[in-house]
Amino acid sequence: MSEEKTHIVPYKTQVIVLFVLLILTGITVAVTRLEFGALNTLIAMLVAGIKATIVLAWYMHLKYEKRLLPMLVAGVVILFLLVLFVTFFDYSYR
Amino acid sequence: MESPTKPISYLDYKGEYKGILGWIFSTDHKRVGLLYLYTMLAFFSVGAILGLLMKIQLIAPGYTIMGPQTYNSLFTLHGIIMIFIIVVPGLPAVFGNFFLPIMIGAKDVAFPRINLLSWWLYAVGILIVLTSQFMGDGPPDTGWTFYAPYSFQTATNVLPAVFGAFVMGFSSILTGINFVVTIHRMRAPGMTWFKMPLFPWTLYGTAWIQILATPVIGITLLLIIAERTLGIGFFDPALGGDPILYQHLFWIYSHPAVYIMILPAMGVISEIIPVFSKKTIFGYKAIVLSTMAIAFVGYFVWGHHMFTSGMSGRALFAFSFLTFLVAIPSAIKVFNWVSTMHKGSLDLQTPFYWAVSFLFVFMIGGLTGLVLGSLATNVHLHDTHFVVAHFHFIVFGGTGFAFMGAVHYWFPKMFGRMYDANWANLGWGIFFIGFLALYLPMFYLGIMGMPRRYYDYLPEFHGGNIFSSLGAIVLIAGLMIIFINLVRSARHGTKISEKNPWGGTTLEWQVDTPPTLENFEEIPTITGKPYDYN
Amino acid sequence: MIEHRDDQGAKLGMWLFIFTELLLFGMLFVVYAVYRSMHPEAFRIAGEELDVTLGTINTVILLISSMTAAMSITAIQKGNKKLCLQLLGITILIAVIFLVNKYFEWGAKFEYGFYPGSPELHELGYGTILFFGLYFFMTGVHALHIIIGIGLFIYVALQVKKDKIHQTDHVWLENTGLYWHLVDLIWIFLFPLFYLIH
Amino acid sequence: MYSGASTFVEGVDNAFVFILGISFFFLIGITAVIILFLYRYNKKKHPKATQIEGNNTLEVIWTIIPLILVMGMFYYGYVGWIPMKRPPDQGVEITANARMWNFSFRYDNGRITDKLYVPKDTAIILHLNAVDVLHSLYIPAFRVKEDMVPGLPDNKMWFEATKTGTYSLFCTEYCGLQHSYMYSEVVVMEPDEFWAWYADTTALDVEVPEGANLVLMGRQIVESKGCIACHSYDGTIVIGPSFKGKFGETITVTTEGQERQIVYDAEYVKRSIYDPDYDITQGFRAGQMFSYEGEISEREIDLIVEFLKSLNE
Ligand code: HEA
Ligand code: HEA
Ligand code: HEC
Ligand code: CUA
Ligand SMILES: [Cu+2]
Repeated sequence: MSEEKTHIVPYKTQVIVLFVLLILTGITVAVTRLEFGALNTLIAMLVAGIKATIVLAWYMHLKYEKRLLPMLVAGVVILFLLVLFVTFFDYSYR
Repeated sequence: MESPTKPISYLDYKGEYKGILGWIFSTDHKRVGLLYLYTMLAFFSVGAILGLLMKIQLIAPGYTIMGPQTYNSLFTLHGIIMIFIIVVPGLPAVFGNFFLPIMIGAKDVAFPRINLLSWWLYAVGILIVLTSQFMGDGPPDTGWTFYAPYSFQTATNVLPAVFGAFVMGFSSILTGINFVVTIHRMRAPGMTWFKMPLFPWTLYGTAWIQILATPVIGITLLLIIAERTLGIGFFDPALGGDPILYQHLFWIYSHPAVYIMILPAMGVISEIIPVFSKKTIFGYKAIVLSTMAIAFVGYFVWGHHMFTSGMSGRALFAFSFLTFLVAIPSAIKVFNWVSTMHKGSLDLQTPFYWAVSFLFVFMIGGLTGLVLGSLATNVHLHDTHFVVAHFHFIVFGGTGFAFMGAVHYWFPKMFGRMYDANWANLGWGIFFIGFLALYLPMFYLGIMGMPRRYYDYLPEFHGGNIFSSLGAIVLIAGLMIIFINLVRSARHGTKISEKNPWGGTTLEWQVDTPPTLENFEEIPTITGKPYDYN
Repeated sequence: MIEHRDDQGAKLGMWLFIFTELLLFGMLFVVYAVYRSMHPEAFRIAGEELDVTLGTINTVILLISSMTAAMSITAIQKGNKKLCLQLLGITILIAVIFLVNKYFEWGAKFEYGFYPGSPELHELGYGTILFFGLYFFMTGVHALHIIIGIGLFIYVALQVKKDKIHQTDHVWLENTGLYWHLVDLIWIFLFPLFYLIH
Repeated sequence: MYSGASTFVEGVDNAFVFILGISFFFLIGITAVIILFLYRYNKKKHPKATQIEGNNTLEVIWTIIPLILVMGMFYYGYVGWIPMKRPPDQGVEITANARMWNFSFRYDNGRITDKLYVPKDTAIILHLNAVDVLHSLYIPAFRVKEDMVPGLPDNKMWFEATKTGTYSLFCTEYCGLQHSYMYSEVVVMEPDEFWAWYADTTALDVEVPEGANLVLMGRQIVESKGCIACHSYDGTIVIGPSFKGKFGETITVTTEGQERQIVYDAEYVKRSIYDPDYDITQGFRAGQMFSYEGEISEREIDLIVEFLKSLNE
């Protein structure tokens, strides 16, 4: 049943992805030195989110999969965020 | 691969191993299903006897047959067995394993070896839980909810119980993964999503909850273990922890888990009703959609177990609102089932008795769930016997009745023998009466204010408790008749080889009785809808 | 029993398993978020106790190992067994270095008396206790995953060597790779949440 | 129902009646329809089924109508509950303290009781405290219940009783061995009666009248404070060591990780009550007994000591 052709990711792409990831790591570390108040955490999480998306898309081949998997992954992330959100219905208003 | 001679049934098949080894090392989904069935029947008997002992204790105030420590560990073990060992794995592991591949036209599940591993993990988990009963410090006495901080202050053996539940969680996850992949990848050619029978559909919804909710209990139990062994302080108020956060985590799993219990039961009912009405199911799509809606919304109502826990008012508001929303899909299903019977040609056989009585007790259980979901009334009823009655009605009444229905419905196919219908019906009748007598008084006790997990109670609650305890004894009689009849019939019942004794339309009724090792000689191609009686 | 091969199915199964892992760690992040929202100051001060340099080094090498793991799949797909084995070797090596770093990091914390249940921690108040409790628990569970990952990679490398995993049959390698990237993903979030609080 | 014992009863019971009414309607209606079908469409009477695939209008109808009803239920529940969350500014403030396995109530003037005494028609604000594990304070007649969570700041509940009398008060959160005996009562009095009771500060600390039976007084304290939940008089071990025949003996305890011998004297008893985890008696665990500092006065401890001595015979 393995009729589906798997996509081969070239080495070059993988090196480029690593570079992007390293640069993003540099950015988060650098940003901590600056003062943005509450924004700092937001930026850190945003950068981490971008990094995670990159890993998911290239290293984990989501970019090359059929639509089902990316949708499932998105669904799980949304589910998690909703749980977090609902939990804070309690903690934000105690 | 096909042998020229007539293929042999899965029961007679001789593999690498003989005797019992041929079962506990078999990766055949049908044998794994039966392994689960036998394990469960054994532990259901244990759990049920514990329930009976509790009821005898409660027949009069004060010391009757046991002291408070025994009582507390009894309801803990009763809860753990019934929830983690019986109803959560219950229908998916037994009938899902046995019939899911057949119903979608596959030869096995996607990962047969992982399937066997699931059973092994399950068995090991049970053993670990059982060790907690016999080790030095005495059986755990926390209730099946393991609420912090009591669960790490008590001196009893909480660790093995928690760890056993953790291991069983893994088993549940693996079953879930197996089923999702099986349904995605192995449906017979032509079986599009909306041509799939309803039992596989509910298993699909259930499997997703198993995958997405069970890790939550996994990590929660790990945190309890870390808390007890290392004293980290996650939930210990003396170290700054928040006990309410534990309750959040626990119920983030355990509420979806109640839908793990009920969804497959609804699937079974959706199979039985059309077959015995000789009529196509009413509103197939509505039932499918409501299944998925329950699975999704059910994830966000966990807070209704915590209305008096000290949560913020706004959270209470949100959780109560969502709780009411999640009741709607259940209502839709009930209406569709009843409509299926309309203008049918009803064949009153044992499985149908169970299905109809399921409808009745499920309605009572569900509607009292609404009473509990409402803020004002929940404050009064929380942690009283009203809650105990609610969940016995819906867990035992709902899932349990569906389980009984499923056993009788699929019995001829699984064993190639027929049970004695008269005894089965008699058992059902006594069971049903005992059930109502046992649990209806608990609603009254709860409204009067009798708290749950009470070893002893005030004299004013005596009347209801006598009634309820006598009900338990009637129930036991019914259950014994049912069990004995089934066990006897599985070994000596009349042999049948007819493929389709009930006139069902789904694929399991097109294969041999009992099914052959590979289920299908040739994978069928599906053209029509399920439940097509034209 | 019935031999049947379905690579897509196996991969789907692995992804489902990854979902369970995501939610498992996800709940720890919920616990983290709740306690941090309760004790923001204590978390910030406690976060400064952690060694950013060590953390950064670990982040960088883990990212590199993710790349080598991904490359090993390309190598096997191209039929380059030797390169594949070398890349797997590097991945395992990096994973071990990661653990060694962790060991020193934890060791240093223990020396300062920062470990669960220590009297020093108790003096510093609730926020600090919770921060270090979470730090040890979360990085500990993560390290456990690294150890499992190492085991998986060793197994896979042996299979490659024996030609059990080859150009046309490499789901095992791919799934191990997926697992490894998951471990990386989690670290991507752990790193800013513990080392870079501001 | 509608007992009228507190101001909440009406709102809660309205929600009850509304939800139960609709539930009975559906339960009876649907059951009747099922029984009718079982009879009418029985195989014998109706041998050939008529196939019906479904009906979208019906599906919509039976989604919308229950939705509306359910929102009605939600509304009644919400309206009945909202006053519980809004304690008034003015009222009698009482601190309720829970521990394994008894309640104690402290009034503003320092009076401590094991039953809850409240005036009628006055808002009572209870500040909830738990020493060890979760407990929950439940007064069925008033329709109120709230968990008592250790360490949860600003945890409170309130009610206003509208009838004099004595009502049950339960602990409804499972808290271990004697959970079902964690029971007390609420005594609702006419306001003037209550204030007279309240002003009676002679009960603040124990008075030891001339010639009183010290042993008996000590025994009463031990019993009213709930010590017997864990300590027996007869040598059986419940949760803590028995009191029998200990006083004056030399016992082995663990203090800050060090084992040592110590004499069981008045000083030791006092320390065991105020700081129980300091000396851990051999064979027992720390963290079971919690300090009674502020709940048991030194004078009371003297009486307890007298009682313990008497157990040596
Ligand atoms: C199989 C398991 C199962 C299922 C399916 C349910 C279903 C529901 N449950 Fe239940 N519940 C439990 C198992 C289950 N429960 C358990 C085990 C506990 C106790 C745990 C513990 O503390 O130990 C519990 C506790 C529990 C509580 C907490 C009580 C407390 O401790 O204070 C609440 C509160 O909201 C609740 C609500 C509901 C609701 C609203 C539904 C709904 O999904 C019900 C929907 C069904 C119907 C509504 C009936 C059918 C419809 C009709 C007849 C048509 C007419 C309908 C309308 C007009 C709407 N449940
Ligand atoms: C599937 C779920 C399930 C089932 C089926 C049952 C079945 C029963 N339960 Fe259970 N119960 C729970 C799940 C379940 N329970 C849970 C989750 C709790 C909460 C625990 C907690 O608070 O932590 C609970 C709590 C609970 C309490 C509340 C304790 C308290 O709060 O004080 C009580 C009290 O009466 C009780 C009684 C019973 C009884 C009498 C039965 C009976 O109906 C059982 C019927 C069976 C028999 C009477 C025995 C007959 C069988 C045999 C003799 C075997 C013969 C075998 C062969 C021939 C093979 N249960
Ligand atoms: C929840 C259970 C519990 C309650 C309630 C309790 N105790 Fe204890 N007590 C213990 C335990 C357990 C120990 C032994 C561990 C230790 O030394 O701290 C103990 C130890 C003691 C000791 C030392 C006894 C010895 O033999 O060394 C004394 C004295 C004592 N308690 C008095 C009291 C008094 C007085 C009360 C009531 C006001 C009380 N306790 C209530 C559990 C309890
Ligand atoms: Cu205190 Cu139950
Ligand atoms: Cu629930």
